[in-house]
Amino acid sequence: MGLDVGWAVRWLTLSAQAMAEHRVELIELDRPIGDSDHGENMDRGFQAVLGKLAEAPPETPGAALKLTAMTLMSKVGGAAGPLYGTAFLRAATALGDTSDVDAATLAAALQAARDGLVARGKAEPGDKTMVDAWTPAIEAAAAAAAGDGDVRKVLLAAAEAAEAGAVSTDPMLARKGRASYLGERSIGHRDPGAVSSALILRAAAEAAE
Amino acid sequence: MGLDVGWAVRWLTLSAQAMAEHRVELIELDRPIGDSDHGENMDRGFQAVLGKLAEAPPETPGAALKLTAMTLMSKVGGAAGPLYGTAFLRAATALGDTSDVDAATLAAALQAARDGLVARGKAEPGDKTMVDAWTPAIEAAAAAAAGDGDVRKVLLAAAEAAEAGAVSTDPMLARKGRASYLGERSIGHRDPGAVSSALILRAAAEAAE
Amino acid sequence: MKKLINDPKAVVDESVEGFGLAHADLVTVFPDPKYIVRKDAPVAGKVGLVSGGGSGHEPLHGGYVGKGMLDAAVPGAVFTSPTPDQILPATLAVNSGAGVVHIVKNYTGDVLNFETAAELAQAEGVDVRTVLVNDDVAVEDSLYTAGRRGVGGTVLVEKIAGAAAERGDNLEAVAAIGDRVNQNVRSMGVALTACTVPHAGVPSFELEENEIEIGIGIHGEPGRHRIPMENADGITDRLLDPVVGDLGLGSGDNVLLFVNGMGGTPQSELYIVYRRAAQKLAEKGVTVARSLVGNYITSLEMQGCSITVLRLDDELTALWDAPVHTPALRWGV
Amino acid sequence: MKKLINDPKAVVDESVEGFGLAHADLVTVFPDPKYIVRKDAPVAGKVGLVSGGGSGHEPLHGGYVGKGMLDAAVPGAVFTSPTPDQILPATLAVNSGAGVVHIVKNYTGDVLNFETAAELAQAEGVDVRTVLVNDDVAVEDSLYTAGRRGVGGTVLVEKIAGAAAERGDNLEAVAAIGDRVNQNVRSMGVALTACTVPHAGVPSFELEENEIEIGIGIHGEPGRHRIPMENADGITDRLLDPVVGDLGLGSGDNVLLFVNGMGGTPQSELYIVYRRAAQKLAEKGVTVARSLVGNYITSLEMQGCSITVLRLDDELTALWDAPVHTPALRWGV
Ligand SMILES: Nc1ncnc2c1ncn2[C@@H]1O[C@H](COP(=O)(O)OP(=O)(O)O)[C@@H](O)[C@H]1O
Ligand SMILES: Nc1ncnc2c1ncn2[C@@H]1O[C@H](COP(=O)(O)OP(=O)(O)O)[C@@H](O)[C@H]1O
Ligand SMILES: [Mg+2]
Ligand SMILES: [Mg+2]
Ligand SMILES: [Mg+2]
Ligand SMILES: [Mg+2]
Repeated sequence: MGLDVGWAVRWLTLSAQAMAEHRVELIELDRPIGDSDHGENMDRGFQAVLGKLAEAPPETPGAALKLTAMTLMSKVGGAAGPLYGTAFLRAATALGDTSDVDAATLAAALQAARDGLVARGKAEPGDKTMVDAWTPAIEAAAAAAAGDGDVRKVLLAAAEAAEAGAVSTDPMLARKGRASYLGERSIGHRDPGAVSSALILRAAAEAAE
Repeated sequence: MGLDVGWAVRWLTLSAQAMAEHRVELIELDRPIGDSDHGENMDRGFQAVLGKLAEAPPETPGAALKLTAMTLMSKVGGAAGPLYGTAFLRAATALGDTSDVDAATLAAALQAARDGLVARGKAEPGDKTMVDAWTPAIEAAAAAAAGDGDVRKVLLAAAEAAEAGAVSTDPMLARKGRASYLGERSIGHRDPGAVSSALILRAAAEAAE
Repeated sequence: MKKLINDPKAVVDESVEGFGLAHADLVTVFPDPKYIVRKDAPVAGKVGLVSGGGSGHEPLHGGYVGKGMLDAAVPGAVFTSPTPDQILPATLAVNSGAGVVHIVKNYTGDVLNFETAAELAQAEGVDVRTVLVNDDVAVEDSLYTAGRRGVGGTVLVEKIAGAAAERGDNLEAVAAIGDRVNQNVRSMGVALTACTVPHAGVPSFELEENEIEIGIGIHGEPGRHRIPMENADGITDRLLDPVVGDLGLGSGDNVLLFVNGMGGTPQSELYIVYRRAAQKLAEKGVTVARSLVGNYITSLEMQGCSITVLRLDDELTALWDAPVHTPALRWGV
Repeated sequence: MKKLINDPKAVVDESVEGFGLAHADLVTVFPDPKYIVRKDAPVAGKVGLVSGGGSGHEPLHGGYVGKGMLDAAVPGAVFTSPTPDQILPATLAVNSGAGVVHIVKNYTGDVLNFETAAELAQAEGVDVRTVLVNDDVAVEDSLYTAGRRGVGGTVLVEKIAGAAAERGDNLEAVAAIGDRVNQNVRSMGVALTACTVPHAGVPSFELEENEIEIGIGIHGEPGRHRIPMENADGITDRLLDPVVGDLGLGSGDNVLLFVNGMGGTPQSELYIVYRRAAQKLAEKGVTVARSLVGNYITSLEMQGCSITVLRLDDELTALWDAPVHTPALRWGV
């Protein structure tokens, strides 16, 4: 009924695929308001995650996310590395050693991930960062989890909200990260970290199909 | 009947005008087979000559050419500076302190200039240098001087031959100066020094009109 | 994009390897995780100095590893801060027991990665202090941004804190000197062209033939204002005035004037900028007591420059003059 | 053309003025006729060393004026050799009575202008010897050309002859050491982009996005072959092989390996080239005993590099290691 370690591995594998496929797009998004490396960083990080998953297959969803956290932390670099690292680590902690994740636990883990991001990067909603994808995502996830308890619906709701959240960064004026140096000139561009976040959450939903 | 110091000053003034007018053309000629400075060098040098002429007006044609030689030597730099410097110095020596230059003396002075060039730069006809303008020029001048002794005809013959000589450098393979580094690739370009030489000899003819 | 590289993914690996071969007398290069350590580290009793950041700013930071400056440098991918799994072993390798100072340029990525590494090092019993460099006056509203960036001042912090460590200052003192340099140094930069990150393959921003970008950082990120091209004196004034204003410099002050090339600008042009800056400072009664002109903190092949001014006192001057022996900065030895 | 300049005609004047301001402790700049002299010249009893050439190659030659290297440098207009009226007073200013060595790169203009200046100096009673530098293996048929050009080897001739003069060698000996370096040094260069002479305003040649020019000189002149872009290792091989072949290097030889940037290439790329060159030399059993990597003889903002190899013996090595204190090269002091 819930999500098992197979789902977690599929999620991470699909995330890696998404980063490879969208590598150039994420680089292009990072070009006008950043330093043209986000796609490269994320692709490098998730390729390393694939390697680690193959080397030592994890036994639980939590273990898979912890391994992902450590790998992203050590391979991504930049702002995104520690931020995603913290997010996955907090989610892993929230999952504990359960091998069957139900909707409520799932929503709590997503919430923990978002809270980790915020704790680490000190960004608020509206600052034009990945937080603007994660915040609506966890709200939608919590609402879905309160419904019929279908984990797939929770993940779908999170993915859709994250995608809308990424789009919502277009008109924002950046106040955190590299884009903030541009002031007004950051307006009209989509935040690359918000887009990679939406891709990761979409992969989570697809992995549960 | 002959040429006086007024002619010499007009010659140098018209040469300076020609270098200023053809500055960009000479730079452009020096670009594909040299280092894009010939027009700049010649213009700088002849502007300095104008200054010197105004400062201390020369009394004889020979003095005017000697002043020109010293100024070009100290202001032009590159290969052209010492070469033109030597040419004008030898011509000045050939003129001595005469204040009325007849056709034979004129042809001898041009010959001395060419010989100075060759002594200094060791180029032979066909090496794609200014020597390829001066050599036909002095031959034509000698032939004209042997005629009715009209200095204007001597200068006109020299100018026309120098212009044809400059054109004749087009198909040559350079063996001296910077263009020689290009080997076969120097073929098909006109030598900038041959062109500036033709401009100077044309100015000499115009000054006598 | 035409670059002297083999594979965009191998740029940092191969470049750092070549660096290690060329300077084997001064440094040891560890390839994976990648960091560069002073040959004789850890130096007994000496506070260790570690800095690092994205690659593409060479000679920063690897070029400053050696006697009198850094004990270790940690290069990330191009324009991407390094990761804790590099910073931690570098920190451990240079700790002689006297503790380690991290010199961190104020970018979100650098701050977060060094923060994590410092926590991990502390957990292993190493005392770590962090000196944050944020000297870029181009970032105005630091309350509403990630804060001022660390740019040209970083070189001066590394040199002077390095000299303090070399003379035997303790951990607190070295960090305090680093902070003091940071408080007294300001910078501002201009780009005439953008640069191309190897893995991106296209320039980081577009500039028209007659446009320049004022207030750029060092990561190929666009700056704050885009203005029509001006002459060197005009550009120099635009960079120097906010720096002087922010430092509150006036008659009687002694400074170090540092004109830095972004990587693709000829040295002759840097001296034209230096000339104007030195003249303007002299007009204000400010004495340029020390100077540095050249490519010391770059953005790949970007054309442009930055001006950095450090207010000097006797101690900072003496520490600046102290011997240094690194691949990119050397004197007195 | 976007450059940090005020007026194309004032580039050299203002740049050299800024240089003089930045390095007033080491050099004195004479503005008109223009030349740069070591602060303490003439040094009693020491042979004077003078070099010069067109501007645009900075730090060559002005950056090498100082203890242990040049006594004077004579900058011409951009890419235009200087004139005798500059070279002569520079020569007189550094003559202590022990005579003066002219270090001249083999270009028609440099040769002719230094020749004239040497004659004039001799006429004033100064003993002058000329060391001609012609290390560029890209020029093949030297019988049918102006001969091999002086390129990267010039820096090494200036350093090593400078050290010989500083230790007190007499005029013949200093010139002989200079000649010996020249005989044992070879170079070859590549351009990825052209450069723009300020007064010309357009690039000196055109290269397509996927073309490079092999065998360039240092005056923005086109090279010998134009080939499609290759990777760094391939380009390195094309430069190194003729150099090694021409020197006849083999197992047991000791060399100095010098990878030089043309002005617009990031240092990181130079180290990628260095890596390959060092590996290839090691494979041949050649020991790289000394190295130099950076922008030391440039063509304005040109992107590209040159590789120079000097066969070392014990004396040349010791002279290379001898203290030097100039704006652009400094060690041991
Ligand atoms: N303080 C922060 N809090 C949350 N997210 C941030 C913060 N700073 C930056 N980010 C995110 O990081 C992304 C940039 O990541 P990346 O390009 O990999 O790193 P860098 O900016 O160091 O080059 C931004 O698009 C933004 O979403
Ligand atoms: N050895 C030589 N003999 C005669 N003329 C020469 C010689 N070398 C070069 N030149 C002439 O000099 C011209 C180039 O002058 P210029 O561009 O001012 O000097 P540089 O080549 O030093 O840049 C050539 O076009 C050629 O006519
Ligand atoms: Mg980025
Ligand atoms: Mg020329
Ligand atoms: Mg980055
Ligand atoms: Mg020239």
